[in-house]
Amino acid sequence: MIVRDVICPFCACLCDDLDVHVEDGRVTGVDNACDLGSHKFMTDHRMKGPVRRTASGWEEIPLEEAIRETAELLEAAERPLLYGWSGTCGEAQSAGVHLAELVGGVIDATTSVCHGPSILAIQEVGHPGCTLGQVKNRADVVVYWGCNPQHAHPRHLSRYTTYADGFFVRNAFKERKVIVADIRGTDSTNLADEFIRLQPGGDYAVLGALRAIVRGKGDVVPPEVAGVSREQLYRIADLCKTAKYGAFFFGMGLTQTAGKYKNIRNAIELVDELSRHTKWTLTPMRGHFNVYGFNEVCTWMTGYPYAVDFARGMAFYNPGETTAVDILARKECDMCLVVASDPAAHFPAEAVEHLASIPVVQLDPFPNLTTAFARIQIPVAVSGIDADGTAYRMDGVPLRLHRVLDRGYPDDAGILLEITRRITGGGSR
Amino acid sequence: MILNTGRTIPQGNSVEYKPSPEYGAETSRAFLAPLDLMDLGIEDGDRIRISCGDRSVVLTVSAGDHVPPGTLFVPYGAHANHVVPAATHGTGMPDFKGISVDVEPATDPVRSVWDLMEDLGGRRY
Amino acid sequence: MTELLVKNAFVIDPLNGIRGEVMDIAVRDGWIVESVGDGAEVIDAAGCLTLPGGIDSHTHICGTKVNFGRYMMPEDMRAGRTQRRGVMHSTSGYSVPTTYGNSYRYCAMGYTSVLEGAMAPLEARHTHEEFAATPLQDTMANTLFDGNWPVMEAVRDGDVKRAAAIVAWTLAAVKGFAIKLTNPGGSECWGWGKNVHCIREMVPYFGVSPAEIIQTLIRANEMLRLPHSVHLHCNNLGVPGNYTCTIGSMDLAPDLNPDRQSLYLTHVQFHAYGGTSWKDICSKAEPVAYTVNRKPQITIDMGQMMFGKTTTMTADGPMEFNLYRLHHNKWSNHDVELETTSGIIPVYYSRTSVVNCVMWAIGLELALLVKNPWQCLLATDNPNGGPFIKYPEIIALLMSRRYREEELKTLAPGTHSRITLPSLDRELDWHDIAVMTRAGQARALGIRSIGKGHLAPGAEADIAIYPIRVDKTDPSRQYREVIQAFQKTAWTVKRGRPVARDGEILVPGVNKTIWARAKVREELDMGRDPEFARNFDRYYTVRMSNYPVQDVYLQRSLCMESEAQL
Amino acid sequence: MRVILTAGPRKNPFIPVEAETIVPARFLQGVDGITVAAGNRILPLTDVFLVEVEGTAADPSGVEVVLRGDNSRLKRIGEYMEAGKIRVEGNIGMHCGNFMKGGEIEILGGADGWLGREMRGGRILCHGNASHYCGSGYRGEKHGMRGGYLEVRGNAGDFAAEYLAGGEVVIRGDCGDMPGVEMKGGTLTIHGSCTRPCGNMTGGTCTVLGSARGMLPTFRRTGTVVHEPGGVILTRFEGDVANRGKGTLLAREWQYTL
Repeated sequence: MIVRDVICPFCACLCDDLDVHVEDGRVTGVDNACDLGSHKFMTDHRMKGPVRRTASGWEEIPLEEAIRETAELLEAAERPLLYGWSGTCGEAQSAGVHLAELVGGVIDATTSVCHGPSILAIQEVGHPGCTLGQVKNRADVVVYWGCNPQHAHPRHLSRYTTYADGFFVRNAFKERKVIVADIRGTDSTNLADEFIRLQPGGDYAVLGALRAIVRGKGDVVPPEVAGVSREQLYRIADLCKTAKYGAFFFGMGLTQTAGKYKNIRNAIELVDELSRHTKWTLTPMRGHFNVYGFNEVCTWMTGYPYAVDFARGMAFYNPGETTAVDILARKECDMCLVVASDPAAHFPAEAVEHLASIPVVQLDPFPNLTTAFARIQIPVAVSGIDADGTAYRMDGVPLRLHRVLDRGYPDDAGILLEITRRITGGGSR
Repeated sequence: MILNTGRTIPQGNSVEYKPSPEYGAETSRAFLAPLDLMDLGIEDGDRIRISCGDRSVVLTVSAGDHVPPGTLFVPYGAHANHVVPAATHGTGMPDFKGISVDVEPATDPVRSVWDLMEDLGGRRY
Repeated sequence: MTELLVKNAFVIDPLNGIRGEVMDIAVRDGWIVESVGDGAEVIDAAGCLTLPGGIDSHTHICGTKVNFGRYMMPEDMRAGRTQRRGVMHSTSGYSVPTTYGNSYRYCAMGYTSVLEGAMAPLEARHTHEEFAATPLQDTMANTLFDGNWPVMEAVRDGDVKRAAAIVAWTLAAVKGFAIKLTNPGGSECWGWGKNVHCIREMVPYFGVSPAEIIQTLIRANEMLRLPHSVHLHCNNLGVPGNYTCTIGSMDLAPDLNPDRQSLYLTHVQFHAYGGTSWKDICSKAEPVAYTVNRKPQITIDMGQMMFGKTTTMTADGPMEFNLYRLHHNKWSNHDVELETTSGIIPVYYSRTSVVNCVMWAIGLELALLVKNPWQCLLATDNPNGGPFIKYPEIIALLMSRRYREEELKTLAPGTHSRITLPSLDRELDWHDIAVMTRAGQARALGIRSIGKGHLAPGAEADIAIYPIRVDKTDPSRQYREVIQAFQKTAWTVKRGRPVARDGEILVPGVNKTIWARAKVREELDMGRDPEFARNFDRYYTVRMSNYPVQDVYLQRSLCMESEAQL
Repeated sequence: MRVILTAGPRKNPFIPVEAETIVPARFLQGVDGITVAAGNRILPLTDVFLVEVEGTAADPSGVEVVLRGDNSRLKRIGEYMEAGKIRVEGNIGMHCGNFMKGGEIEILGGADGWLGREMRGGRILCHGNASHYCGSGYRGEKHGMRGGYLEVRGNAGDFAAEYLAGGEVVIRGDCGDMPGVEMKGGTLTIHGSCTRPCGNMTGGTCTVLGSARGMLPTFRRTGTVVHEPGGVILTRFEGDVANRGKGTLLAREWQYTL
């Protein structure tokens, strides 16, 4: 059987043109997907059923028991942390936010170690954005700043930019100029018409200099800014100002370097400044397929996109204080529920260490490095493969993930609702 | 030297199954400029120890023409995170890029991801 | 079977000609009936003002741009924070509250149905997800067609049937309720950072004018026999001198429908400006209202502006950019491929600003100058003119000349010569208010037939009981009491169930979404049209098969079907 | 009136305690009914502190609150404080003196993040180091600290005086990255060194008496001024020109490289 127009649950490009071959309850082939997407569909290392850590190893336990114990741990905790969420669908995220509210916990998503700084910047100056089709159909100048789409979003160029012909751009490869800014050469910088090679940590200064030049105040700019010559900066500014439509994409190169959100703020204000001359838009290159979905769900439910602390029964938000890495590194939380992510692999060791001293429950289809710290792991269906649900693309377009097969696993949302029912005393009684 | 981490295709391919040898191999690579390899007196395929504060980790070296001298690039994962400091400067985001680290040649073996997790108090599955 | 009896209610029910009578209202299983048995639950309304549940025919509470307003403004969330208690979730936010915040506050004010003013079809799923988290109101979504490429191509080709067919396919696909045109043609121009400045100006490449888009879609709308009319946000919003454009747009509307208007113009306050710049801006409510008075085919809503902090958010992207250049505060913009655009900026409307004072006066002038309250409905274009929690104050301003005079004294010097409000003596009565806040909306939206906006047997039992005695209150003098009463119902009844008591929410609630499907002949079904499908898959970035909103997103779904006459 | 609060041992000392109730005025009505939040639990003040009250006071200005023991996880003390004094004999947790309008807070040790956030008036003196965002604003707000005096005798972390709009911030030691970023008014004086000061500033004056590394390329050099006392010569900059800024940045030493 071939399932058509399947949506890829790997990165936030959410390519929705995959053809997935399914035979005997297994995926046997995927057409149109990139390497990353194909691997996800083909991976077959699921955990079989819920497990609990014992004194000497691991034991299998019934789902019922895993859920009950999780509910008890959450209820007993004085500062539970509910973390992850970007690898599951909106329905589960919604259940997660309600659960966090119910138990007076902190809920945070992988956003905080991904585009959290972008959100902080947007909260200062806003976000001139668009859906990706605007870029495909109109853009004649594209900037990739501090990101390497060839590796992190492999089909971004063919679906939306360099190789994507659009309504007003009939031969994209010829008509579209690409500017790439990075501290090192990558497979993406190789494609650039202009490669801005900057010194590590120089983004803020270079973006500021570009703003000044676009404003006609370039005379203050010194001959070289963070390794970039003033001549090149003028050339770039000119290219951007004379574009018919410019699109600015950026990634971890801005969010994870010193200054964090201030780098992005400068990028946004550069785009604002350019908008006085011609049309420009800006899009964060979101990583996980539904990390933006968490931000959307959490925002309409709590008013804030991530890092929400319900300890006082209402929502409080302050990244740097209510974010997962900070809470773990300060050893604040006394229980952690991890859903659809792998903090043990992706957090600094000092934060991971605290997971070893508190009860951790993980909902994830696969054994991963956080499994090493889990008291209980409940394997679940993979959103977009054997569970359906909503996901938001990096530009905010919501799509409904397909369920291409049924392998008998419960989905995240179902488990979370069951945990909630246990705590409120509904459900099984 | 300055440590930068980031995503790569092989890291992404194996990200859903991190216990795999492919994942461990990819995330324990360090890409350095050939010039820096000469300075350190090591070759492609040798090992280095990178340290930051009191944490360190051993990585396998790959020569990378694109890597600026004075920096090293390590695919995002457990190995790099073994030395990345947890401080977020009040932003929620640790410095995954632009971290000052000490680099020295090493002969110790590269540890598996499970070894690293057990170092931090976890248990292999 | 559940039964409820609301006793001793002082009922105003304009759609049924009831102008104030003490009576009992019987409810069975969510519907109003002639009578119920002795076992029915009883609410004693004790002679209090009892109205059909409030209906907001133009508000922004759900969807991409509303949520982006929340997302970009953690500072707005610092107000209006409430703890989780009972069945109520915690809430946050003042001008763009969380979905629960909106729902609880509307419910406390007796509102039971709301129409989201702007939904981009491509992002419709998002609006429906938020509807599902807005538990205590029935919801409808205006669907944006202002910059829709296939529609503009059909308009250019003079093919009104094809335009209608595209609308029909899209509404059914995204479970939208009505045609919304926001700055028609301007959104496509904004794709290049430009705008249209007159209804006759041509949209580049597509070669159509706003006037042609409006006219074609008015006809298409009536051919599809949709419940609501075309819902228009005119070009040139907020531009001094724009009233001529507004009147010009009104003049485009033929009278095609005996049951309701043929063109609904929203937030007309923002479109009734005279002058040539911010320096000499003045009210042109008079000529605009005069045009409405002689055109029964037009209905407008006020778009009242109220002083204080709020957030402007609209599908009018270029207008928001102009505001940004004025205020230099934060600015968000979101262009949606092939369809529309939107923008958001926070604002503060100040009594020290002559411009803001003129804006405040214009909304009230419109409501007082339009003779027939059925043609001018009460709304702030929430949150653009101010958050909807200000409605009680607007009601009081319309009912009390004395209150208006008090307020006029506080305005910036130089305001009075630019407005006519001080000379208007009219004071609206309770019946007028009932029309402007529910009955008129039900008629304008075309939802009377599904039991909205009235209280006769057969109506859905959405009832608002306000703690005020009409016989003992002189609104002209006791406007403070009027404000208080409309802020918090004694009881709000939704679908036959008491859902709020003195502002406290009693049940979790489940919303119902009302949408429209016009059935068209097979050869006009765009789902089978090869050219439509080819262009769709070529220019959109989602596959046509992944575009429609699945049924699962509507917890309760009410589809209003019509037989199109194409 | 002196109220001495001595933090007792806690089962889990890492769980933060929110104590916006600890303001001098509150103690005029006695200690009964005062609660704090430890994680998601509400506790009587007396469960967390040994409380001793000495003397009486007629109004808040006569109240001194003394905090002893480990208060490094105690947040929000002195929030909205208008009068009186708080003396912390050790370290204090985050958000000390939020929205403070008057009175005085003295911290003998160090302060965690957001010290004096959105301060309006009064005085804060921190003898040790202050962490990030000292004298700053809140996410999304256009104005940070608007008035009052905030002095740190030690070092301050990153983003000190972010969005400073009024009042005076003095850091006797060094600052981290980006002090005075988005600053629009008030004065910020850094006796030590810092990196990347005053990005995007639109107003106010920042003086760096040590060295400013990573000086931003968008400031216009407009001469020198002599700083008193001491007669130190400072380079004067205006900016940030990237943002139509009209702020003043004075630095003794500066360099574009980090």
